Amino acid sequence: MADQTTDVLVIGAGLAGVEASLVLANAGRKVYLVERQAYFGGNVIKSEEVFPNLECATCMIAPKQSDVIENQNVELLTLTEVKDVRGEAGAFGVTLLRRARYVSLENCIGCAACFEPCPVTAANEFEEGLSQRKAIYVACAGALPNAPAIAMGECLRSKGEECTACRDACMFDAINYEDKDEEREVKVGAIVVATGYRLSGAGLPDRLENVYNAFEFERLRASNGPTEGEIRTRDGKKPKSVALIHCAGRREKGYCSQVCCRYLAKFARYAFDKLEGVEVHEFIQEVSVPGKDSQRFLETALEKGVKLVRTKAVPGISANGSGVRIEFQANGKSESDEVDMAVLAPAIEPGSGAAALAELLGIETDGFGFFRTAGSEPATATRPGVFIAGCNSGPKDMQTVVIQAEAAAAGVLKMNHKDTETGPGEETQERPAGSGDG
Amino acid sequence: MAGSFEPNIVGFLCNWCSYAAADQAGSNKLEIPATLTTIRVMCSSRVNPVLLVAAYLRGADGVLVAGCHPGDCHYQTGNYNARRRFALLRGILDVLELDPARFRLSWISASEGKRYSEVTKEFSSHIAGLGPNPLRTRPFIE
Amino acid sequence: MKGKRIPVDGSVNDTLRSVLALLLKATDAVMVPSRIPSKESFAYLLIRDPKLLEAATPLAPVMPVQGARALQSMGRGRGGLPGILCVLRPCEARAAIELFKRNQVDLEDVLLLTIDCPGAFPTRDYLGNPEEFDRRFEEILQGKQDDGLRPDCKSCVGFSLQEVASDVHIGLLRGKPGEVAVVHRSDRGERLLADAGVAGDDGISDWEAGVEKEARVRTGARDSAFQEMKGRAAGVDGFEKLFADCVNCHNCMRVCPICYCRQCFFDSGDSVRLRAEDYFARAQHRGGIRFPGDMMQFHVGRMYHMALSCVACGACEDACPMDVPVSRVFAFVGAGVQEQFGYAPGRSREEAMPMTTFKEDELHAFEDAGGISAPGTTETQSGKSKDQDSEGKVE
Amino acid sequence: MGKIGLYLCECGPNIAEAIDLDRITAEIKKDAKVAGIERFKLLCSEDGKRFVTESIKERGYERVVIAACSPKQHQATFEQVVANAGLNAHVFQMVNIREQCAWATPDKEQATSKALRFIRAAIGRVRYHWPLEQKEIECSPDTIVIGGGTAGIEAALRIAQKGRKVFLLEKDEPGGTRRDREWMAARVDALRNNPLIEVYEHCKIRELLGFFGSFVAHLETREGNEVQLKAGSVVLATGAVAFDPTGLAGYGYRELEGVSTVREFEKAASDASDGHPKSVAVIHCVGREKLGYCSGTCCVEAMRVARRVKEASAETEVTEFYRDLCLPGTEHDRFYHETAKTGVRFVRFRDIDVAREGPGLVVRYRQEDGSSGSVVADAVVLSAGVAAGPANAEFARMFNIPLDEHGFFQSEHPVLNPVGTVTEGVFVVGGCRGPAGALDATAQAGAAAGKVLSALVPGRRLRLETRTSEVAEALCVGCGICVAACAYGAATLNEDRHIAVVNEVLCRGCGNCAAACPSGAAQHRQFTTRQMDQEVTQILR
Repeated sequence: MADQTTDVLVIGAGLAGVEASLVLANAGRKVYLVERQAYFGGNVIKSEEVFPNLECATCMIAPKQSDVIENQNVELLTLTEVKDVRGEAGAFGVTLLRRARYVSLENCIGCAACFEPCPVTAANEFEEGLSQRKAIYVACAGALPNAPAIAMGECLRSKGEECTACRDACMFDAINYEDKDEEREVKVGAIVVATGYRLSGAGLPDRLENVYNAFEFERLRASNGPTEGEIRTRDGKKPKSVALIHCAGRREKGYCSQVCCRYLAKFARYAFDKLEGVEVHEFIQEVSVPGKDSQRFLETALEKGVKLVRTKAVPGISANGSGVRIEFQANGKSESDEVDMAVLAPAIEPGSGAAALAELLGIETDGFGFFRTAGSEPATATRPGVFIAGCNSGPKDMQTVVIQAEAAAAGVLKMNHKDTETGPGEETQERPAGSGDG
Repeated sequence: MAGSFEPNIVGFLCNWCSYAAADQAGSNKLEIPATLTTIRVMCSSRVNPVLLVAAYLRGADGVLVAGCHPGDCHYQTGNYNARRRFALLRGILDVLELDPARFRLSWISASEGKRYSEVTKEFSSHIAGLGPNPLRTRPFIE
Repeated sequence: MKGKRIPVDGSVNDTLRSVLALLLKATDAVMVPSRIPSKESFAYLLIRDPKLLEAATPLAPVMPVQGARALQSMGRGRGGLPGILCVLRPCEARAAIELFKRNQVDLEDVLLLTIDCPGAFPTRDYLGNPEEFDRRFEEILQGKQDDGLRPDCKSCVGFSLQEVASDVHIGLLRGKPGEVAVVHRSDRGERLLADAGVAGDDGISDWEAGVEKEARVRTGARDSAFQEMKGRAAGVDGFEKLFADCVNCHNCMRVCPICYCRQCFFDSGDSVRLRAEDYFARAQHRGGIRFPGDMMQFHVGRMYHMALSCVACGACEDACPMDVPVSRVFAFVGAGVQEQFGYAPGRSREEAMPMTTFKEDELHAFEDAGGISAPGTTETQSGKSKDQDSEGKVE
Repeated sequence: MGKIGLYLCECGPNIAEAIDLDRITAEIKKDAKVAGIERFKLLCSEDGKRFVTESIKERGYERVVIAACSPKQHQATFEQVVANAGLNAHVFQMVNIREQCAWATPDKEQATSKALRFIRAAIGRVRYHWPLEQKEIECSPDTIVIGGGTAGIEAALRIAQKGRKVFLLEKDEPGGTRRDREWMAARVDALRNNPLIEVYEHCKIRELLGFFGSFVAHLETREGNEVQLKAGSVVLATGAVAFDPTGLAGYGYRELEGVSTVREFEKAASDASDGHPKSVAVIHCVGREKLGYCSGTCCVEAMRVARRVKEASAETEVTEFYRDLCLPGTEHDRFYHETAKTGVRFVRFRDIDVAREGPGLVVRYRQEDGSSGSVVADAVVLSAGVAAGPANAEFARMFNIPLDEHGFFQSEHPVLNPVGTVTEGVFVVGGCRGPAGALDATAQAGAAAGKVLSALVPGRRLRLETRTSEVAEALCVGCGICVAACAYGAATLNEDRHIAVVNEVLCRGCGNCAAACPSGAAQHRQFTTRQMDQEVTQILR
C-alpha cells in the first residue's frame, strides 16, 4: 500500500493533545500537532493551582511544552484548523488551514517591544475579558510559542489606515502585514482528536456584575492574570463573602460534569488563602467527589470553614446593588443570602466547532455533542484510525485526560500491528458502562 | 536600595520553578535587583549548605535559595530535603550568631514572576540594611 | 529499675575486671581499654584469653582513643563472626550508635556495655605525670571531686545511662564500701547477663537517686559552660578569637568518632578549594587573605556535617595541639541543633538521622512561601521544631 | 582547561542597548581567562548559529560560553550548535544576560556589572566542564504484566505485538471475579489465543529484580517449577478488593439474615428460583467514612441492583438509601432518572440502622433536617466501596513504589504521569492505584500500553540522561545517606564493596544525593561542587 503512512495528526494542543503527541513522538512517530489558538497548552494554563496537590499548573505543564517545542518529531502548527479529511485509516489526506499570524515565528524573539506602540486596545479573551490587550498580543505572560499574533480584524490596517506602529517597533523584521492564510496538505495514518471543552452557558443567569464563571475566577487567582492573583470584584473591592454555586446548568444539560465539586472546593481554598476573614457559602445538591484523593481535598476546604448549604435546586441569582442576591429552597423553606461575589460551576461541553469537526472526520457524537467512543474502547472513535483524547468525549479530571491521551497513543501505535492482535476498530465488545467494581 | 552600599547577593534557583519565575519577571520587565546574581541548579536539593557557607566566607552579603513550593517539587521531595539542610545550617549560624539573617530560603513557583521580583527586591534592601558582610574586610578568617 | 549489686572488692577496676571475666564466659571476646605495659598509656584490646583481662582498665584515667573509633576500625560485615562485648563510656557508646546508623559499625554480634563515667584527664596532662594522675583518678572513683578533669567531662550530663542505647550498663555506687550495679538495657543484654550469671533484681534506687543528683550538678555546670561559650563564640569576632590559633592540622576531625569519611570533604581536591589565581583575585578583592586558607570553612562545614551527631566526647579538644576549645564550641553548637531537630545522638538505634528524613509540614520558620517576610528568629525556630521527633515523612 | 571562547549576543537592541557590551569585553579581556570574545547581532538566527559553529572551528575553541537569553529559551539550540562545531555539547555554558539582566535591571551601569558577574561565573565554571557521554543501553521490549483482571488483560492485549512478548502473571485465573460475564470471557479468550502472550496462572512471584529496560522475575508455577522471565517493563495490575462491611455498626452484616453485599445478593438472586422479595432496601456509601474516600462507582452499581430487582418483579418495593448521589459522567444522570421512573424510592439519610423485627428487617434512618423514618424490607443490600488490595505492600517493597495513605500505589505524578511510578519502567493500572470502574481500568491499561510502546521500541537502545550523578568509589564509605535522599531508588548500597552506586538508568539528575553526601563522593555531573563553587567565587571576587 504505497500511500500508507505512520505519521499522525493530533488536533488540539491542550493537555490531551500535548500528552498524546509526546508519547507518539517518543515512539518515533512524526506528529503534526495543530492548534486553533495562537498559543498552546489549552485550558490548563488558565489555572493557578490544580487538583489534587494544588500544584502550580504552569510549573507542571511548562516542561511538557518545551518537550513539544524541542522534540524533532513534533511539528506544532498554531492558528491552524482542519479543513478537510479524506481517505481511510493508514492513509488519510488532510487539508489544514493555517491562519495568518502576521508575525514570523522564525524572526520573533519575544521581546514584546511591539505591544506598547499599538494604538488598538481590545478585551483579552484569554483573561475572560477581565483585562485589555493590544491588537498585537500574546494571550498571557509565558504563553508559548513565545511570539505574538495580530488580530487583523482589530488592526487599524484592516480599516484602511496605514498604521505600521508594531512593525516600526520590531528590530527583527518579524512583522509581516502581507502574511496570508495558507492551506496545506498532510498525509497521516491516524488522527487523534483532542479538541477539549468549554464552559456551557446553559442554565446560567444573564451577565451580572459580580457573578463569575469558573474560568473567570481562575484568572482572578492567577499570578499572571489580570489582578496578579488578587481576588477582587469588578469594582476592585476585596469581597467579604463569596458564594460557590454547584451544578449550574446540570439540569439543562442532563449530566454531571464531575470535576466541579472538586474545583469549587479548590476555589474555597483560593478564597481563604487570598481573602482574610472571608465567608464562603457553597450551594450544593449532591456532593460528587469520586476518587481516592478527592474526599480529603473536600474536607480540607470544609475545615477552613466553608458553609455548605444543601439546596433543593440550583439557587436563583440576582443583582443586589454591587452585591449578589441568592434565593434557594433548603429543608423545605425558601431562604436567601447576600454575598459580594458569586462563582458558578457551569456545565462542561465540547469545544466550539465539535459538531462540524465530527462531520468532517465522519465520527459519531452522543446525545450531548461529545464524541462517542467505540464500545468499551476508552480512546477510540467510531471510525477506524481516529482516536479521542480529553474532554471532547465527556467531562474528565486532568489525570483521566492524560490517561485517555496515552491510551489514544497506544491505539495509534497498535494500528499497524493488525498482524497479531485484533486492531482497535474491532476491539469493541459492548460492556455495560461501569460494570463491575474494577 | 538604601545608602551607597551595594550588596552582592548570590542566589541559587531551581530550574523548574524559581528560575522560570525569574525569567518571567524579566520578560514582564519587572525589576530584579542588580545586587542579585543567580546560579541555576536542577533542584533546590542540589544546594549543598557548605556552598552557602563558602559564599558567606567569600564575602556574599546575602545568600538566597529558591525552589518549588512544598509539594510541587519536580523531583518528588527534593525541596523537603533542601529545607531540612537549610534549617540545619541556619541553626548553626544562629547559635554562633554568624549573620543568620543574611540567608534566605524562598518557595517561588514558575508563575510567580511578580513575587520573584518582590522577594528579591525585599531581600536586597533587607541586606542593604544589614550593611556589608563583615568578612569582606577580615583577611584573617577564611 | 532492677539490677545486680556487686560489692567492690579491691579497686573499682578490679571489680569491673571480675565482672568482665564472668561476662567473657558468656560471649566470645571482650573489647576493653587496657593499660599498655609501659604503664603510661591505654589502648583498646580485643581480648579472647581471660588471662589478658589482667591488663584491662575498663575505666581509664584518659581517653586517648575514642572507643567508637576503635570499634569502627574493625570494619563491617562481621555477620556470623564471634560475639563481642565492647566496653565503652556512654559518650563512646553514643558515637558507636551514630556510626551504626551510618553503616560504619556492625552491631549485629556486638554488645555495648557502658559504665558510669568518672570523666577523663587531658591526655597531655596525664602523660606529664602518670603516677600522680593515676592516684587522683582512683580518688575520683571513690567519689572525690577533681578539677583537673577535661572541661567536657566536668560539664557532661550524659555520664550514666541517660539517652544511650547500650545493651548492658554498670553503675557505680561510690563511697565505702563501694558497690557496682549491673543492669541490662536490651533483650540481648538481659540474655548475656543471665548466661553469665550476673543477672539479679536487687533494688538500685539509691544509685538512680545518686545519678539524678549528680546530673543536676552537671546540668548546672553545662549551662554555665554554654553561657560562657555563647559569650566567647558570638559573631565573627568571637569566631576569629576562638580559632585564632588553629593551624589547620585537622586533628580534631581525624580523632572525631563521627567524622567517618574516608577523606574529609575539606581535604579533598574536588572540594571548595580554589586555584591560585582565584585566591589571588580574592586577596585583591579584600586586601589580603590568610594562609593556609579555608580555616573557618573547615570548622563551620564540619559542624554542618557532624554537629547533629556530636556526642561531646571531647576527643577533638584533647587532640588539638593549639588548645583551641574545639569540643566546647562543637558541643555548644551540637546541643543547639540537636534541640532544634529534637534529636539525641545515640539515644536509639532506630531513630532516623534528621538529615535522612523530613516531614511535609515542618520548619516553616526557615522558609518564606507566601509573603516576603524574613525567616523567624532562633527562639521561634527551636519552638517550632521542638515537637519534631524526626521519624519518617508524614503519610 | 582549554581555549575558551566567549560569545556575546546583542539580541538586537534587547541586550545591546541595556548592557554596555564594550565594557564587558574590556573587563573580560583583563581577566585573561578567555582566548577570544565574539559579538553578534542575534546568535539564535541562522546566521548567528552558523557564525558560532564556524568561529569555534576557526579559532579552535575547546570551551564555549554564550551570553544571551535564558537557557530555557535556547540551551538546546546552542548545545546543538556547539556539537555541530565538533565539540561535546557539555563543554558549553549558557549565560542568561537578557531575562535576568537586560530586561530586569533598568540602570545600564548596574545591568552591565550584573551581567559581568554572570559571565565571570560561567567562565569560571566552564573551565571545569568535561565532555559527558550520551549513554545508551540495550533493553528488552517485552513486558511483564502482574494481575489478570480487566486492567491486566487489557494492558497485555494492547502491548503484545510483533517483536514484543507479554508475560501475564496471575495468582489465580485470568478474568478474576467477572470471569463468568460474557464480555470478560471474550477478553480472556483473546488473551489465551494471542500467540505473543504467555499466561502464567496460579503462579507465585518469588522475586523481582532489575530496572527499566531489564527486569527479571523469578516465579513458581502451579507445578512448582522455577521460571525466570526477562522484560524491559512491568505493569502492576493487582486490583483492589471489595470493602468488607463485617463488624460495621448499624448494618448487621453477617449478624442479620437477609443482609448481604451487592455481589452476594446478585449471586443469590441468580441462583434462587423461588418467589421475589416484597421489599428491598439498598444502602449506599457503606464504609465510606472508614475508607476515607468515595469509590465513584458504587452509586451506579447500587441503582443497577434496583433495576434488576424491578425487572424481575415490578411490584417489589425498592428503596435506595443514599448520602450523596455520585453520578459522574454523561450517562449516569439519565440512568438515575430512568431508575426513579421505575418506581424506585430514593431516600437521603444521615444515620441509618438495620434491625430484625419479627419476620422482616427494619431500616431506620434519620435525615439531615433531623426528621426520621423507617422502612420494612425482606432484603437489605449493602453497596460498599473498594479498598486497596493486601498484596500492594509487598509489591511496593519489591519495586520501591510508595503507597498512599489508603494503601494504593502512588503514581509518579497524579496528573503528569498517572500510570507511571517513581520506579522508571514500572506502571500501575486499575484497582491497585485507586478505585476504578472497568472503563477506567481499561483506559489506564491503554495508557500503560502507550507508555510502554513508546518507551521501549524493539531494536532501539535506551538513551540515558547525561547530567546524572556518580559516586567516586575512592571517597565513598557507604554510609547510605545518598540512598535515603534519592526518591527514585537510583542510589543503592553495594553491600560487598561497602560503597553506594548510582544506577544511571534510574537517575533523573536532580543532584539531591550530591548535596546529601558529606564526603563529596556523590557528584552531580554538570553541577559538580567545583563548578558551582567557581560560580560563587567568581560572582564574589
